[in-house]
Amino acid sequence: MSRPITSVLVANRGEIACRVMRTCREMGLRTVAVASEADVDAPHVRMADQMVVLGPPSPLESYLKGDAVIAAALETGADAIHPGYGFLAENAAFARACGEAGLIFIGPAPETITSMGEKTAARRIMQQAGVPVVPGEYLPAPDPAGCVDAAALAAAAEIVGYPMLVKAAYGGGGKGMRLVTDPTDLTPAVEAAVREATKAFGDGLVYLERYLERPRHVEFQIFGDAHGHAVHLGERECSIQRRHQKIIEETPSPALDPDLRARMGEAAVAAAKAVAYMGAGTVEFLLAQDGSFFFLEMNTRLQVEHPVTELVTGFDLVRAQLAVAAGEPLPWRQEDVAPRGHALECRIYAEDPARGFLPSVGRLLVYREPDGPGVRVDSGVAEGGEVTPHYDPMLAKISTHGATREEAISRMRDALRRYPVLGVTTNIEYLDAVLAEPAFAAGNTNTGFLADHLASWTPDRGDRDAALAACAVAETLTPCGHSGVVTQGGDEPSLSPWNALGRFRLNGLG
Amino acid sequence: MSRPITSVLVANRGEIACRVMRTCREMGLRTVAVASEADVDAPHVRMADQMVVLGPPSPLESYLKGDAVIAAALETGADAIHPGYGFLAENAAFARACGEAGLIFIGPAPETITSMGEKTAARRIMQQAGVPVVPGEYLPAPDPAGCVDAAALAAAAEIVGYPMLVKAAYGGGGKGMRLVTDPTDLTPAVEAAVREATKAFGDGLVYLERYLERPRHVEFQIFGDAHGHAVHLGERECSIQRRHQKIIEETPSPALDPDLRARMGEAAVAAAKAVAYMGAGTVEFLLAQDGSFFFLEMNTRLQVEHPVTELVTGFDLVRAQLAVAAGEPLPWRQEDVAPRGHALECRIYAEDPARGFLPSVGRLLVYREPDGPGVRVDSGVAEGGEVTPHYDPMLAKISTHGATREEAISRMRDALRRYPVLGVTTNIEYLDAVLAEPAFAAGNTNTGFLADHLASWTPDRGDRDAALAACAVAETLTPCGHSGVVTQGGDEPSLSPWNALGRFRLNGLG
Amino acid sequence: MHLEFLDDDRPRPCTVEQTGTAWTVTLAEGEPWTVLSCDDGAVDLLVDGRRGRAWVARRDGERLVFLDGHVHVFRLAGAADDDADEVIVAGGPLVTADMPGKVVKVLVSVGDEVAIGTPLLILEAMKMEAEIPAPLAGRIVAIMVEQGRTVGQGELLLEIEPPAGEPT
Amino acid sequence: MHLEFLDDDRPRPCTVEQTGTAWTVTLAEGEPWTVLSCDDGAVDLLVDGRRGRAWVARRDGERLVFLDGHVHVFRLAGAADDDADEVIVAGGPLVTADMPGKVVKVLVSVGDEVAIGTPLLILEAMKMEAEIPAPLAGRIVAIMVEQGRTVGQGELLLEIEPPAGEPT
Repeated sequence: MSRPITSVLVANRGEIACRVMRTCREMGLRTVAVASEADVDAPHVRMADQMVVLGPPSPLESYLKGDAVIAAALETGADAIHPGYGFLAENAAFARACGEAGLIFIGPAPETITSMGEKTAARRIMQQAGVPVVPGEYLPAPDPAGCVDAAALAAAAEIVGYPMLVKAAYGGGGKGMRLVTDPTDLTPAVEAAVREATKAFGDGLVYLERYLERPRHVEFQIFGDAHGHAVHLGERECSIQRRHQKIIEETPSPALDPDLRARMGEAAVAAAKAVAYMGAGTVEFLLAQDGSFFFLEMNTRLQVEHPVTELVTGFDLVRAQLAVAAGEPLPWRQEDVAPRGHALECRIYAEDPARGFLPSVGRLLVYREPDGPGVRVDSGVAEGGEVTPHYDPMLAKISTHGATREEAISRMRDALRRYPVLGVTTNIEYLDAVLAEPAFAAGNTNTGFLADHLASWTPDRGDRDAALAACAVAETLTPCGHSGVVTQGGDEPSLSPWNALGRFRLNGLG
Repeated sequence: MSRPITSVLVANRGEIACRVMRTCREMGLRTVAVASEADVDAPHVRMADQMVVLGPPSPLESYLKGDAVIAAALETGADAIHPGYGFLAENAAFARACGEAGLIFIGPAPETITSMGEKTAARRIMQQAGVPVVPGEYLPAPDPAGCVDAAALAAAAEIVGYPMLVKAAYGGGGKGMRLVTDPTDLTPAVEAAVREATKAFGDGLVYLERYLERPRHVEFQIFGDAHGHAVHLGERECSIQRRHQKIIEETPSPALDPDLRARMGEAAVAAAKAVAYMGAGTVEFLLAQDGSFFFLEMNTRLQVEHPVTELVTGFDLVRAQLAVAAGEPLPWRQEDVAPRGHALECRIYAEDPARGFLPSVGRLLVYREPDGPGVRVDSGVAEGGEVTPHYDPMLAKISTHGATREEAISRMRDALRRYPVLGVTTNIEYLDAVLAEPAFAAGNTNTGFLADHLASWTPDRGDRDAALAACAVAETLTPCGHSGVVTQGGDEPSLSPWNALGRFRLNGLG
Repeated sequence: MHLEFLDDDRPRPCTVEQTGTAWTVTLAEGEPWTVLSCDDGAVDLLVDGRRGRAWVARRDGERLVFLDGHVHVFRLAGAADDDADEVIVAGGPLVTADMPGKVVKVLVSVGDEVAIGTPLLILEAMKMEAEIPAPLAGRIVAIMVEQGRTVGQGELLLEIEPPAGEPT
Repeated sequence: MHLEFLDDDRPRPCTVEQTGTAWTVTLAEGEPWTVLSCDDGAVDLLVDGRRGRAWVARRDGERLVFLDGHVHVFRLAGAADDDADEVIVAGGPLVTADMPGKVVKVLVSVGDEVAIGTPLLILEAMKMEAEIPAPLAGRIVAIMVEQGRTVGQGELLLEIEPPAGEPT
């Protein structure tokens, strides 16, 4: 059943393509990059042994062209395709086509992708497997007077629990929606909702759904193999989101105690087993303030935020993905998983948090990554590179690891201040502002955090006079229009590509 | 008893000074560097908030001048002095002088440094504390005929055990030394040794010492505080040594099972408690092939190879040193120490392994550090910097961490191949050759490893034609004598310090 | 050496003097600054007695500085900007597209009064939707785009008329 | 473009041809090499169908290359070396100090026959002792230093006479 992999095509770009290729290189595997015409000189291409151009910059004409990717793999003799995340990663048809072409798709079975991709199907499977889902019940159709059978309503309300939302079945945009926190308000709320729904959508059918106020987003990393084993590698809390986009993730979650972690972990493993999950996946939960948790969705791929799990478990998830895809058994049993310390990830976006997170494009005039013990940067850009509007504006992810949460945070704040990016606007200062919030330090994070604490954030003016002083000295060294070059020593011209920093000679011996 | 530290003078240079300052910076502490006149522009100076020049390049006139260092600390308002390793780190008089000047010396009490610095005193203290030391017994003085009392000899031999060395008490250079593996050879060997010793040194006194053949060098990281607590943070195996200089270290040791680790760890903690040890220290043992272990010495400072312990424990040892020095209790109890995965460190030396490890000096024409998940580089040099003969030729330490030993090794080998250093000769290729040895992969390491396996090592010629091809293309871009500059894009001049990579403008909004 | 920068529109004269291997920068007000070194894009200087590292870049007449997590933009007074005629002053009454994208929804109508920050329209670019907030308070006097329209970088989207007497 | 390097003393002619954004390098023997890119000290090229990254530096007439963990040294044929008169050819009969240091011990005497690699003396430099091995086989004809002597970089230490008829 085992089928060795010697060559991997990475069907992605940016940091995740670089990340996957690093592990391939350590394992001695040959790597093939694919690229759009905008990316022929991108870092992920320069890391690969071989490169195939897929087409024009638009993802639809390049990274999303599954047939071109498969043709590239066949042409270059790759055994396996790693899809990264996004693009083709959760495309069941592509996964199936890989198998039909004799290629190993590094991910779960196409059926798993399909079933987990449909929210209703996923919810049903999870319910059957005993994994809690957000309680929701359809009410019977209202009578012509707009009244709902009282006994049925009471029974449904009992199942769903308070607080709850009354929602129009065919609605949207908040029309026909009512929040009910007190049982006495239920019947009038349902009747009002039925009226509004009937008027707005021509159908008065409504349903009840448990309302979670400012829940936490807590997900579990799962891993399965072709031999029926499945484990979880602990949780990640991803509550810090702007417009449903995670920007800071951490593990462990400040909200979980060992008992809750064990229960959620068991549910995650049950979810994995329910679909005979193979490879790396993530089970996302909403965690309510009362400690109840509910299945949200399952991501059938490696997650952006996997580095925090790698930092605390010490495992290389890409290495394990490759092993499992080659038919090997999982390298760990559940008891081998012993997360240690605290890890934090910040996503560096080319965007302007002061202007509605509007993406920013341009040339990276300065781009230097911080380093040091406990600091990891996963990036897919380089100084001098162009940030274009074609792709996701995430430039890099920076992760820090420390013995305690406090240590990981102080390490991250120090690293963000040593992360100069000039040429595009980034969210670096904003990320630091989030970390500086007392509520963040206290671990009081939920999906409403940014709205509650940073809605009115504007960039700090910082020490503007100091910046001006630095600027002035730089100006005197390279006055406008003069292309003089000042190099490290300050006294010699730089001779790239030769790096001849001066005349210097060692005596030969003998 | 607690006394907060807000400002730290680091009485060292190179990678360890940079390492200490990183943690200080994360903790928000002000840092003061000291430098010789050769180092005023060195990386450790550029990392510090303030700098004091101590004197000429010679260490005796700069980094070893304790009074100048203390004066610098007082002048700059530092509360504490971190000595790093080497230089003043194990100088009891300096530690005492710091205390007398009202400064916190980040290290153990001066008395501890003194007693552990004298091998005989250290051995006696350890024996009293029940820590095994290499068995050794003096014999009674021989009679005028050169004979030693047979009963006394038998009793001493019983204590020491075979194989043993017969050594002249006042000898040296191997004169009067005999290796005895069989009891029947003992009496003739002692008599021969007495004769030789009498002739060479004028005194026939000899002693017996257990002979350890190709032992492993296994050390334990210990940590103590001012409140009487002491823990160990697991072991490091440092058997790969050239001329008693460690070049590769790892943890865990392939030779230790949980039982042996527990027994050695207990002995290390007993050693720490015997001297009321405060701060970070290391207890070095020799581990014989039969599993018996013996106290070798105690290093009363942070060790060069501390990163591997940090990688597997997830602790920041410098942070803990600062906490303990400020009077706080140890941040961990023994049960909090749960090392995980495998870590390896290679020391990058400016030296030529093919020519007797002769140190190499020169300008670092190319110096780029590898990075990536599980890779950590601690360095104190930068491209363009000069490696001078004044100081230790260690340029950097590279450490890798993996779930298994095999993973850490493959990660290290990949990283070494991505670690270009040109301008001085380094041991990078040699280190890779050590890691490539099947005996290393099998964990069969001992202090004779390099002599056994790499005595006849010469640099591989590698792919010389490929290197020449690369060289030729570079030459066409910058013909000899022409100082044209080719930059990242290959088409625009680099305008340092401005990093203006080209004309590019974002539209202003509104 | 004497230089003049613009901080927004405020003139900021600077005097730079080299003193040995360091520099002293005197601004119009405050203590002089000590700059310790300057190479490869990095400028080290003393800030409150501690060493800070600034990174600098140049983009036409603009000077960009990263210092301690903050980004600062200055202009060199009198510097030629090759695209100067296209530059639209920030805070002005014309709202342009920062980047190519598609108009997902126009949220205001001509005649609406908007406050600073009022969402004007939703633009989809780089796989994400972004709300374009009003850069100044005023009345919408013109909308140049409609839902579904693809716009190029720099394309005019809207015009806002500031209240009378208010500087733009 | 045609270039000639010296690999030890062997002439290595190369032809470099730019083909689009890449280069083709033809050596005297073997298949031509494809070089993919070249910037900031890094040269990417195909080695056995895989991408390799070489790093290059120039030191007078020497060309240094780091490739896959190995360091290669070539010389550009005919390149001027400003210190050429001081250069002592490796493997020659004069043993000089690579670096300043102190002579800890002289291990040979005049008249001794030595093999390649025979330790000649122990030099202490940079806090470490280093044995200086014989760079060629032969007879010691002169020793210029004694124990305890501090020597400067490039200072003559010993002279070895190779066996008659043997090239130096």
